Amino acid sequence: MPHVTMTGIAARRLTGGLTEFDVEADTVRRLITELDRRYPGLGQQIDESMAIAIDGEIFQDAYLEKLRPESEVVLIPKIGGG
Amino acid sequence: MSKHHVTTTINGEPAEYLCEAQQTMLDVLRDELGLTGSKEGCSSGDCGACTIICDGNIVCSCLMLGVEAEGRDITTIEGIARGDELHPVQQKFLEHAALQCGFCTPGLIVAAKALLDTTLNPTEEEARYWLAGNLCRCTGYDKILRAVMDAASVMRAEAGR
Amino acid sequence: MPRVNYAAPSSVDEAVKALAGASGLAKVLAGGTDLLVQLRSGRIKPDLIVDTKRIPGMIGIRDEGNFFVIGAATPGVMLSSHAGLEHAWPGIVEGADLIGSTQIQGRASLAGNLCNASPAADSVPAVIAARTIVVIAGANGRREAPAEAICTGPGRTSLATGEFIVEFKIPKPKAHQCDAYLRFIPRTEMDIAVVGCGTNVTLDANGVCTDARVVLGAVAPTTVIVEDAAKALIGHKLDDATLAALDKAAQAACKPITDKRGTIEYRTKVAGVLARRTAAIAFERAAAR
Amino acid sequence: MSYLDKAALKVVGTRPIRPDGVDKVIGRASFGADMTMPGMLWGKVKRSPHAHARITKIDTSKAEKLNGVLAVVTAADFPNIPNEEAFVGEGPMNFRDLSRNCMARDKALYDGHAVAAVAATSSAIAEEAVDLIEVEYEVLPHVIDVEEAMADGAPLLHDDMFTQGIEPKPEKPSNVAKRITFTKGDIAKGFAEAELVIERKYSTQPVHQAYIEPHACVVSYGSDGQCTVFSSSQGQFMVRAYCAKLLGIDMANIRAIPAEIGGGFGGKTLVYLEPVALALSKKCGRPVKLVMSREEVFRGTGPAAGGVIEVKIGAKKSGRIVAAELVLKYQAGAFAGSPVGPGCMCAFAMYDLDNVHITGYDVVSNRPKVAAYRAPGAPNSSYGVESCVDELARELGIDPLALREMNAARDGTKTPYGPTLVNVGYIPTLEAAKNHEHYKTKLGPNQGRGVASGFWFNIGGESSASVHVNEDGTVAVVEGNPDIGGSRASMAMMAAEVLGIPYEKVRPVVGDTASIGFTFLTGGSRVTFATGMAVTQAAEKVVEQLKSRAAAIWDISPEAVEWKDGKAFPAGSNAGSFEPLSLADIAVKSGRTGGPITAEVSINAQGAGPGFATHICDVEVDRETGHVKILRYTAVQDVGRAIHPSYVEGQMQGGVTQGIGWALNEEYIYDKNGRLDNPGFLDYRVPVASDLPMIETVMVEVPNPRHPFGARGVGEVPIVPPMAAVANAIADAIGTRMRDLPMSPPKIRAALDEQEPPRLAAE
Repeated sequence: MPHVTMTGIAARRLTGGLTEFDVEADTVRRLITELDRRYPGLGQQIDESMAIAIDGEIFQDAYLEKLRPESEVVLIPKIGGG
Repeated sequence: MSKHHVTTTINGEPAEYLCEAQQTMLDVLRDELGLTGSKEGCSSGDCGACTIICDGNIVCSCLMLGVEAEGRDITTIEGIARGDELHPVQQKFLEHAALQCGFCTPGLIVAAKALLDTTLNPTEEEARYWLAGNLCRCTGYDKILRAVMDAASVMRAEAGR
Repeated sequence: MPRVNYAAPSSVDEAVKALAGASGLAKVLAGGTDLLVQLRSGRIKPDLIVDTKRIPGMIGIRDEGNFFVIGAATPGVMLSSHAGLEHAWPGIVEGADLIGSTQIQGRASLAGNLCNASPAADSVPAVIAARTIVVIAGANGRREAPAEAICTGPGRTSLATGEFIVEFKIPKPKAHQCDAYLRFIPRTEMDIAVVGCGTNVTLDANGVCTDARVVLGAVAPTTVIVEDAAKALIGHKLDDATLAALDKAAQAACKPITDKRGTIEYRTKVAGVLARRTAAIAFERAAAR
Repeated sequence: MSYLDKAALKVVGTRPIRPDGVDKVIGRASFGADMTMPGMLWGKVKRSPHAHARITKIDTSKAEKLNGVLAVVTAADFPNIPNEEAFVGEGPMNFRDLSRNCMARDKALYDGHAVAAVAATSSAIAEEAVDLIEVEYEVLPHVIDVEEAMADGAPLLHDDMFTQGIEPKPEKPSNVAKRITFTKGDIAKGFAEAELVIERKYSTQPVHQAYIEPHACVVSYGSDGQCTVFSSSQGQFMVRAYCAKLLGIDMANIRAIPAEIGGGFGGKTLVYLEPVALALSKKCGRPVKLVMSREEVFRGTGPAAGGVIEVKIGAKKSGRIVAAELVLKYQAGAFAGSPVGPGCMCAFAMYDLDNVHITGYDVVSNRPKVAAYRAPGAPNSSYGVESCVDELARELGIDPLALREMNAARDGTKTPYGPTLVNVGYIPTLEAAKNHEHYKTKLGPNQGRGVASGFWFNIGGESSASVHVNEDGTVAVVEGNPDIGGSRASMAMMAAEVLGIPYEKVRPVVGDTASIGFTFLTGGSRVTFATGMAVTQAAEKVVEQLKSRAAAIWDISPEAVEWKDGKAFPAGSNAGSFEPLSLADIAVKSGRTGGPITAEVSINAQGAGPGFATHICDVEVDRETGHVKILRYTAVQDVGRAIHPSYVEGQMQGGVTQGIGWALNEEYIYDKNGRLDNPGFLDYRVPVASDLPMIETVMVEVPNPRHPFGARGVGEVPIVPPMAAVANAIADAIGTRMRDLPMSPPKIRAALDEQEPPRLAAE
């Protein structure tokens, strides 16, 4: 089951301070859906302001991306640039 | 107050225009004559993007009045190439990738061309000081200097032939 | 924006008449590198601009026996390409050459630099150090004044309404006399001097200073002729003790302000540094002739 | 497909002349201010002279009566936008804040804040009209400095701003918009194990992006509601989105046409003028041109954030870092949104650390709203961290490159912000720097050498590209990113490589918002990566079509056709015996084989590989004046794969030079009333040609497997190391550490005077 870590603190108020979760999901979309089910509002927070690092590679707005059972998933602030 | 009638030479061609006394040469080139190759980056003589050649000397066209051009000989970026043949400075800017955004480029090319009109043997340091009035924020000047020095060597070879 | 009128007279008399007849503010346009910036920013709103560049003699350098006579609107580029002037007064040429970029050099003039009346003007210290005479035209005819008499404060001059500078008379150097100008700026180009220093020295055959003028820029409301600095040099060779005395005299003459270009403390220290460095260059040059 | 075998490449990796080059060297390229429209008016913005003031009344009647004035607008002419955040430009943008930044509503929050605008038949009349607009202000106390803004009792910019990230929610409003933290391991345990702890405070100043082209646009708002916006920006789709949102216009009614852009560096990733020009144009029914003066650019746009960086590093005597702590306080300007997040995330990203704690504060003050600037956030925190690491190396007597190598992030390193790194090339940059001849040369008196490293994520994102085969066998590529530094060339090169045709046969065009699919803006070092991926895929789709067209001509199965060197071949003898067909042969018959050959690809590119850089800088210090001369500079960077090496080098050289400016002289100088005292290139001192040596570059290529050619973003990381590299070199030269930017001559002289009495000074 993918292990999810949330860094930064923007969304912690929605999770009651929890930052690590095990989530049964094989795509990013399903991961977000499940997190939002557990912590209502977190899905929107992820959509609007977070990127998802899967096994070290950063994905932004990537519902279709596949997750493996042993994937390391990290929710980080979205990144822009100059 | 009536406008001033000015008769002058721009890029080797006779030019006539009407302008108000407070209009700068840059205003006249861009807004009255449609020569928008000279750029306005600061309007205070600090960036060099509006550089033109007036009677053989480079000047900031933002610091010259349009009326002052009466009877002068003006060259702008639009007059640097010889017909469809690029000036060596222009060609070397392309070959050395000496431009990124290209906004400072017209002023730099006019200034560099004037340098090589003065000497075909500038040292890198001389070229750097000559071009110090032309700000470029993209390139760090490295490739610009390489282009100018390379153009000088091409022109030396041409002159020696 | 109220409209401006423009005149390009072809003689000094015409220019005087135009300036005298102006209703409101009339400004003289030589190189225009300060005037146009002020015009553009709205800091000045002249009613008339009088372009003096079409008056014969206003542009050019003449060798007249004991003097170099430089037309008031002569652009910097002509000064630095005049071999005789550069040989005689390298410091004056260095100062003029430091006014702005190559583009500015194509326009900026000694008269403009002097009459803009900035204490930081680069050409002024060496011009004053050489005891230059300025020729002024006005409704009452011509008069002469020492260069140091022109600027009376930031942006203010002693020129009467309708007067303008026609030419600069720079005395030729005596034996073993030479000058130097240095300024300090944060970059290597394109800045206004944080401090400027023009030093003009005359030596005897043994390298002992017999006459000197040390002029500082940007350390007071006007350029400063530092009498004590000259005293520190006269009668001495340029040894460490003389340099230390010079440094001290230069610092003591400073009454700078703190602004975006430098602090009081920093300007004062650098004035001492530049006094020493220009003296070293001027001594070396003077000794070599 | 993948093209990672460098030896097989014919076009990628060469240095052809950019397709838009000639237009740009002869003065024909059309930048923001170069366009005109029939019947066009000239606009001008009136700006607040106060750093902080309530706007009690605006009387526009005198301006409206002036002959030649056709429209005057104030905030009353714009919709009052609710508090709503979205990711349109570079970083989250609050539309209410953006609207109020374009035109002040109720309060002016900084010197230069727009309060009204006019459109008139000439620029002179517009200027006169601006002076006739009467604005009554109630001047309020202001605050400029970041730590003063955080202090109790500081003047508050926004009554409704409560610090986010603190639980429970604070009861009192504050200038601190947000507090964020990142934690890894156990910081207390880490410091307990440390044999040496260095704790330092550093500061940086906000700096302007200082693109040479001032912001400019020409717009028209038709009576049918259809708008055209021609402007210089880093993204036409960004311009369209913001104008639509701020003015309540359907996107379909806005056609945003990208002008050539005269530099941006992040500073043109948001709008200032376009919505104002549209509001003016709507009011009078005429096209309107708005162009900023340089003074307006300095007072009203940018800058990059500056801030305070508090670093604490604990290490073993061996040099192994065992704990690192960081507090960042970043300037956001008048509205929330400094890049403190990426500042936190990049700070220790070069290191493999077990125990890290990072806290960041986003702080508003009475300065212009910050805009992105090359690797936004990273240069500030990296200046602090890389200076502190240098202090550590000196204290321990370890070579600074060796210390970095000992602690370097590598594949498998879990970063302080969470993810585990893959396919990164940091250590190769350290090795290349160590082995570079520059690192071995001897230094003279008053000279010093410094090194520093930097990290930037790089991004991908949404991009579209289309490839059209013309009837004569030439090819058009349409992309959606303004070309800010030669990207047309890279796009054409990648298309030519895939198609197997000469580079000169491919002509790239930057499309407007109606002629190419959505493309995220030119920023985040994303264009060659993401849009290059779209171009490559579109070209591959064209190749598939070319194969099937050849198959149709030969009347064989498409699977029996191979594409090689720009030609179709039968795939082996079983496919039949045919003379190869060139792209031109197929193109001329395309009408008979199914119509025009064209492909458009829209993607959301993922997996932009991060960039690492290591820089070496030599300086010489004039001990009497404090002047620093850059003697030599070498930038080493992992670029993935250089598509057009000259433009990659150019990005590195430009970023280094901007960093040198930030290090030595660039700063905003405010007077006691909070007015900007140096809004021009005379006293805002960017580096000039004579300030610099050549900037040497070393491109390390660790290909990014996510990109068909292995490219990584290259534009941003070059600005990250220079400030520390210069500071470390100065420390090496004079033995004194400069911890506050800029390291200008007065500060260096003062530091030297504290060291020892100056030689020869008056006694």
